[in-house]
Amino acid sequence: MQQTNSTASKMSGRHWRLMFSDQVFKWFCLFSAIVLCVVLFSIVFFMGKTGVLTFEFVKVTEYFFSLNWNPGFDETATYGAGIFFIGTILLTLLTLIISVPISVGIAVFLAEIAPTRLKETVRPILDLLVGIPSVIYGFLGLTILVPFVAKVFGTQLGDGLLAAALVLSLMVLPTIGRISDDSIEAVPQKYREAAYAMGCTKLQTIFFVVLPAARRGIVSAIILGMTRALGETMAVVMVIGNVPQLAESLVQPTSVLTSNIVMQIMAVPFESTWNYALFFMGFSLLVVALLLIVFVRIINNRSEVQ
Amino acid sequence: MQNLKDFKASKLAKIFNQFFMVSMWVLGIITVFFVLLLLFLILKDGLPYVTWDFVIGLPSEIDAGGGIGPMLLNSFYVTILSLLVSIPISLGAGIYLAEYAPDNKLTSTIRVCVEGLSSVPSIVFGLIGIALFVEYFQIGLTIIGASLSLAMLNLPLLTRVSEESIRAVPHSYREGSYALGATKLQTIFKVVIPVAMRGLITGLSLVAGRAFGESAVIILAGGVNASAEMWDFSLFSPGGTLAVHLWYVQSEAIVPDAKEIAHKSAAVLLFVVLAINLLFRIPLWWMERKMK
Amino acid sequence: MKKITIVMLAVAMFLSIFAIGAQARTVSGSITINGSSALLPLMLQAKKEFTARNPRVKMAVSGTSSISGPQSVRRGVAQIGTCDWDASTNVPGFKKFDGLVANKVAAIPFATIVNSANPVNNLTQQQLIDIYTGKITNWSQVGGNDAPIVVVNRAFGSGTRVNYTAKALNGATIIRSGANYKEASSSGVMATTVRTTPNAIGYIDLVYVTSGMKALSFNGVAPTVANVINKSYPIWGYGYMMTKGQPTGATKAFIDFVQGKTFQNGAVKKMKFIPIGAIK
Amino acid sequence: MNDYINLHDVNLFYGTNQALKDVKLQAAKHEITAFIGPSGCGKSTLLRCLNRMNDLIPNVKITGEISVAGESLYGANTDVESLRKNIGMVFQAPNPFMMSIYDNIAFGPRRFGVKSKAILDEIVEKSLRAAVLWDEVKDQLKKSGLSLSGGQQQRLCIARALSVEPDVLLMDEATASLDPISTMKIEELVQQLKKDYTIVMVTHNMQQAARVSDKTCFFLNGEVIESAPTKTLFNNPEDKRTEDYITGRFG
Repeated sequence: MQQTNSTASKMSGRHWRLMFSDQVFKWFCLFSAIVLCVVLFSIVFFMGKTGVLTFEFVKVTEYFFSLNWNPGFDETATYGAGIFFIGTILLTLLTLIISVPISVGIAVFLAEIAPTRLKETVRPILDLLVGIPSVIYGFLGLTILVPFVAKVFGTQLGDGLLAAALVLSLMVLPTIGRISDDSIEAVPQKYREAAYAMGCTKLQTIFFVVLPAARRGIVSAIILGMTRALGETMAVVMVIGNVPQLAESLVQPTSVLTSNIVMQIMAVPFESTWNYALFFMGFSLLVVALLLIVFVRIINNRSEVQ
Repeated sequence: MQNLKDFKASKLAKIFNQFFMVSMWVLGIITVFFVLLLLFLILKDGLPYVTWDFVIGLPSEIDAGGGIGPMLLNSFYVTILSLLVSIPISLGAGIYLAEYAPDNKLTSTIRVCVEGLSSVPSIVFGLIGIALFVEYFQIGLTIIGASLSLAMLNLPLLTRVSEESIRAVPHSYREGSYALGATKLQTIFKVVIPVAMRGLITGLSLVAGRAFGESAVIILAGGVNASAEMWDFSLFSPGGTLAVHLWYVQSEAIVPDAKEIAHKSAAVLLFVVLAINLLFRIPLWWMERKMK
Repeated sequence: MKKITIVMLAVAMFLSIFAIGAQARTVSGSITINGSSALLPLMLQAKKEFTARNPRVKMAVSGTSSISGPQSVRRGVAQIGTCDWDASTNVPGFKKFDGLVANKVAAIPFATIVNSANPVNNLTQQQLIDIYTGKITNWSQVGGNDAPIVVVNRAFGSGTRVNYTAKALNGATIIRSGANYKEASSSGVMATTVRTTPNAIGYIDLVYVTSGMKALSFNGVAPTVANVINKSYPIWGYGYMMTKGQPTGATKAFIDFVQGKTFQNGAVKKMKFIPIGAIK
Repeated sequence: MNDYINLHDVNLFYGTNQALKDVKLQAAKHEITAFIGPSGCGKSTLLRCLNRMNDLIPNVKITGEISVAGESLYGANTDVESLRKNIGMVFQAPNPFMMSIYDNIAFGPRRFGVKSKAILDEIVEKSLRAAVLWDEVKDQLKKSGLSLSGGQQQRLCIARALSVEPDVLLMDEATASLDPISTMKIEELVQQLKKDYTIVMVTHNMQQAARVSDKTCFFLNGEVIESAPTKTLFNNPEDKRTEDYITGRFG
């Protein structure tokens, strides 16, 4: 009797301890998740707070729509950041145009076509590319790609949107490629079997069954690659030419948001309109990236509902 | 109505299919070739000349023959510290999202935050690092500042990987564990995480490789130079890593062998990232062999 | 006698230990240096030599850009801010920093550079100004091949740019756009661009002139250390260590060391900067 | 027409592992042939040989002769896609595509070049009717195929297989994942389909084979032990092993 009692109490002591650690762990997990949110909100808040000061001195319309970026510390300074916004949009689009077909192609190749051996060799190599510092991409771009582009186009300088987009494409290739690869691989075999059993060729199976089923993964891979392209600085600044002018061709030096920030942020005093204007560019990048993410979530939710 | 019975697969579809297969192979081979070429370009000018003295030697500002010891050490140190900070948080957040998160506003907010955080340009983390550690705490450009800023960069990717690999564990495993009377905590640690380990480690190696090669954050939050002596583990030493040193050597260094140092540093950097990828996989192979 | 000798010896030893201790105590503390990346190698070397002699001084050196030097000093983040120009005075584009004191480090010569395949060897100041302001756009106008000139500039805030604009271009306003104009983010990018672009013109610290490019004479004078010292080549500037008020304590000891003979005639010369005493 | 489907000395290897040994079989047109046997006996593998689905698995080697309606399946110029179109398949777990009910059915005809909306509508209705699903889904053709119940999904898959008008329908344990009522519905459906199609089904469930099929083949370790009209096989098995299996001594 005594013994069973003590076992019971031991049991319940153990029970409580387990329940307690269970709860503590759950709270720890929730806390961790909230830490992430706090980090993001602090970043957005800090960038926004600093950036918004720009508009004490600069008209909002001038900032966004004027193409005249001529900052300085006297009365004649103008802060038209339109060039950089246009540059970033063009660069991102161009990068996607080049990289999406190749990256998704590689993903299809890896997930659907390549023999197992080859897959297992190529995947780690692609993963490895993610770890190569952007400085190395930048210098390879500067020393090999830019002169090459100049030669091909017969221009004096090879710097510009094309060179930057090519470097960025290479940089986002592993990101888009591997995540798409994973999501294609995750499409259950039964869908492929169903398609083949209907008499579909491999091409038809991939295009009409596999890719649509992996659509969400591929779209988020592209968005992820896109945000990487949007935010990349160290490599872009070496090959874009860094001239605040609207690019009339793909091989004319121009500037984008990130390259302009990194070129100038170090050289301007913290408490100056110029600095605020640069911070607002960073803030804009952030907002655009966040909007993209929300946009993707909405698309995904909608397709889920359907 | 047409009689589908007599329909044959169209010649065109077959030709398209053939063409597609060939072009995919071509694309695959070109890409693999291109990537290998890239790796070769980076390694060929550096790796053959890398010596042990270079790897652990002190850098020099005047004479040729300086090493990268303190920077390389910093790279490891900063990477490991940043992972030590980010792993518990990311794993916690990943577990929360995969195991606990109810389907409500808070959860979707957290999800948007994780994805949003992963889209923050790395230079912004650097700016935040400066604002926080240099301006606010006034500790200057240090290892701790670099590590914590880098940890912020690691968080979203690591969280994503944790969540995905935990989610990928089939539900039947959990049910098996609950059926034996295990609590949720026990189930997570004894059943779910071991099964998810493969995904977790692959993700971790990706994040570690990326952290190892990150430069924009470190330049701003850790500075461009490392401690002047080897094996300096002080958290308040300058936090320049090998990736930053590479940038420094390529842009501003005066030493006559700057170019060689840059090539060798790039080779070492790539080699280490490769090694990280391999090293992380060894325990996996081992575990899988044991399971068989 | 013996006793006295021993006592005196002991006292002397004690005193000398005390003296050493006292001396060591005067140069202890911590110094944070931030600023110009062009002066960074020199500062790193100075730190190495100085801390070898004064192990009690903790030093942290970093380099980002010239303007961040005086800025961090003014905010109190750093004791010494290195800057490629005298930040206590107004220079084009930058207001002076009140309350900062400029301490010279060394003189830095700059060179106009072109691709080594370019036949042009000399440009006059007027020709340079015309090139950088966009009046001359073809090498044939200055005696070279019939090829467009590609103007490579450094980013705003670069110390090299401030000095070069002031000394070589007489403060002229450099063009801001065009298909054959680009800005380089660092000395390394400048060097690589000129090396890989046949018709480029740029400028760089004389130290960085290496293979693939050549330094042009200015008004017929070759950019050499000797010509800077004899004042016939004018494109050079002093590098400065900015301090908040007159330096004291460890900071003063460090600045004294950097300006002292050992360092000036040693590392400064070796690193191809020009000692401050050399130019009269 | 008793040898509409004819297999002669079929051997199949996964690498060095032999999964089918000298299989000889005939199946008659417009009959239901059932394959039974314990799991791993090779019955599904054999079924997948009939529409060359095993081609999709690397390292598979097949020898012997398989023909349907006198045409060899593994000939040098066999048009695999047309072959698979003519020999439809329904799988163990329902696998409708992640698209609408309509698109699921129209998928096959579209791949074979049917573009006209009117014809597609007709095919969708006809196939769904044939699979006895039309009345349940006719008002929600735009809804996702995945929104249906398991039994409905499986009938959708059958309708999808019928949409390209195959000659033969292969069913690989098509009711294994369904509840008894859905199973019953599918069994009824299969009986009806017999009129127009030749059906080969793999089943785990002996009663199902007994209820539905005209002919039953018993597999063990990659070999056909016995193959006979269903009644004969279940009432008077010739082989001791067949008897042991159908009386539940193993398997």
